[in-house]
Amino acid sequence: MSWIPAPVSRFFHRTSSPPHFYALADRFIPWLTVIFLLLLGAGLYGGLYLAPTDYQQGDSYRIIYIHVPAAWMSLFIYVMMAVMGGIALIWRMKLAEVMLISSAPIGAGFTFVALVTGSLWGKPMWGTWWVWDARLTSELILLFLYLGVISLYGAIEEKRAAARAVSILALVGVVNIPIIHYSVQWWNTLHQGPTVSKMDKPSIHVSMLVPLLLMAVAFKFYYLIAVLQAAKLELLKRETSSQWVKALLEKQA
Amino acid sequence: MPIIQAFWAIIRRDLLLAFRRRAEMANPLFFFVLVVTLFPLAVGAQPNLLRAMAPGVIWVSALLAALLSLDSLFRSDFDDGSLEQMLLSPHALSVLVLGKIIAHWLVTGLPLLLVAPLLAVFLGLPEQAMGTLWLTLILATPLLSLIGAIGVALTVGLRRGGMLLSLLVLPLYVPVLIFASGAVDRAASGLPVDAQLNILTAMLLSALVLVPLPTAAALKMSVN
Amino acid sequence: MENSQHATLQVSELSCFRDERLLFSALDFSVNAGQVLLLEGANGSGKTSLLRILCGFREADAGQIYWCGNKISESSYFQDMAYVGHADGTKKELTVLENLNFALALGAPGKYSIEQALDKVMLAGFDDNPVHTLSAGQKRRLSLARLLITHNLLWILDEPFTSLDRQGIKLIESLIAAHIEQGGMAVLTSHHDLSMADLNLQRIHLQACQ
Amino acid sequence: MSWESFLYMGGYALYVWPAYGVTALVLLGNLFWPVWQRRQLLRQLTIKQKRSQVR
Repeated sequence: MSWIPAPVSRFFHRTSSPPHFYALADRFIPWLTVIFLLLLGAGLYGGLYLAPTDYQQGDSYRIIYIHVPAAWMSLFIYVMMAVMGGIALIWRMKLAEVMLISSAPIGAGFTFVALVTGSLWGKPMWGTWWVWDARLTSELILLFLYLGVISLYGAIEEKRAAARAVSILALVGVVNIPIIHYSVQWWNTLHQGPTVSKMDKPSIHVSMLVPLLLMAVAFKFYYLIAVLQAAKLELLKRETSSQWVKALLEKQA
Repeated sequence: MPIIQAFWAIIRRDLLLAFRRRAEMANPLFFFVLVVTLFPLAVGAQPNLLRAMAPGVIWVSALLAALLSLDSLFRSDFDDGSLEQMLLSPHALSVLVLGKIIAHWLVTGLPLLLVAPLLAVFLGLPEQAMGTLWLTLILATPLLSLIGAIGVALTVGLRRGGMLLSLLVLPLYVPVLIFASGAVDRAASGLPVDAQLNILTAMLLSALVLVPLPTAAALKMSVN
Repeated sequence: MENSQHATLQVSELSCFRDERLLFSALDFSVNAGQVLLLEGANGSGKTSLLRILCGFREADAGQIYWCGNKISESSYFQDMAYVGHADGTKKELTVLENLNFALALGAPGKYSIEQALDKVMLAGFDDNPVHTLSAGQKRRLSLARLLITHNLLWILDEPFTSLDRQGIKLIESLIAAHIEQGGMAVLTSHHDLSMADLNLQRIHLQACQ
Repeated sequence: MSWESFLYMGGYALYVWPAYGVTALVLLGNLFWPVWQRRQLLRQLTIKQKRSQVR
């Protein structure tokens, strides 16, 4: 850790102590919630009301404001999990383990949302609920990767060992994601032929793009709030018998 | 060098063990043939349909056969304490693990090459695709053993890890399945397959380098 | 090897939890060349966990282990130690000789040849017998033969006397005594008390704390 | 634009609103499930602590 400047390393050391983190999370969550709600409100207003109707797809394209940000988030969270996994393996940081496993259900949730909204968007566009489109297929495989992480963590009883296992799996998964993505894309062009994926690049107008970006940032803040909540629970579960939890209970009683 | 001696000793011991347990060794092979036989029975025996499906059917069956055989990779070593001894060896665990994976492939992956022509005949795969089928099997079955090793190492400590293993490993097998069956498919219609074979080779080489490390880490976690 | 006189295993401030239960905390001890450490305690008191931490299988929740003054991960510890646990690490389908040859390939050669070692554990002539034909006591002796043929200073033995008759116990005790005499050291758990009066014996009694 | 035409979504209401509904459900679930679980856990721990103090 010597190549990290001392103040930075001290900061990480302090924030990564469970009671400190717990208190810090409590202090940040209200602010994050306010920012999230503002961004969400602006994004929804812009996307559902202000943005003009698409001349090709009609109003069905408005699903883009959740489908695309959810798909972005599903990838982003998996990468975050791998980063946490790397930190957990190298520096044995408990907090990174906690953040990693707290992120998994949220990422799986976004992946699920991306799949369902993709299907709901696809029905009026393609006429069927499911098409083996490149993005939907990779998203489905990503969902399996998330489920693998969640079940592996659940299956190993010793939670410290489970956290190590999940860190390794997340790193292996993140190396594979680009390979899976490109293989699926190649497969898609081979078998699908001329089906144009309408979800990929709609020629997008600024009034349509701004709400999309607003929603994407709003989802990032949602992730922060949700992961902090889940991490608080996970920390409590792991440290039930420690001093700071006892102090916390006494303060509440 | 002692580490190379240890590496060969592992391969030799595992091959010897497989030979002593040869009754078990044939099981994945029978499974492979059996699954392929099920497809004509399920979808009907129209030659055109079977010929179109042949690459996919053979490769899905190979995937399932590999999955079935994975458990034997570390199971007996875990149960009888040999794995603990390997962890305590002064040699790098990842090298020993690579030896185990290679031995496992020689025992479970290589025999698939022998029955592949039989299955190709069953499904009416054109003769011009036969060479490609062999090549993809040579390149991709070691990949299945390598990628699978990570999954087994993560789940070997669990009493009922079988279903979990398939959930962990099958998504990672997707690129192998796509490129291998894609290559056979193209070969059957007389198209060039260099790109697919090159990608499979690249994947195999990088897996040989990248897989032993996480596998060793996962085994350490499992022994705990 | 040359510093076997000064070899020490030192444990400081070691703590271990299992399922939220504290097994032991702030455990301190050291073992020097020529010493035996006997871990005592009821079932579930953490003897096996301590041994597994000493083997590096488990991580301690706090504390450090030093080998000759260095952290074990930065020393020659894993070249100098050997472990025999509940599962003995031999393959049933292989013969005695094949098993020992493999053990030798994993480590460095030690004081005795395979032949001498088999002689010492009273398995001479069993070279070509598959291990599954051996009795439980013979298997245990075979796993101890592995300690004799590979290089090591520290023996870590988990219940080495189970499934042995009185003669077998005597044999193992004499093997341990010989190893200690030659400057080795041993850490072991056992329900059976060691009956060697002249041994430099240390005892630690583990009690599961609440 | 009236509320009705907004809700009508140019005829795609059946696809747009369920998509937003599912998203809301999943996101809210992921947010409040840990909060609820934590309350349960804290309650259990308080009871446990009281019991040990009585003893």
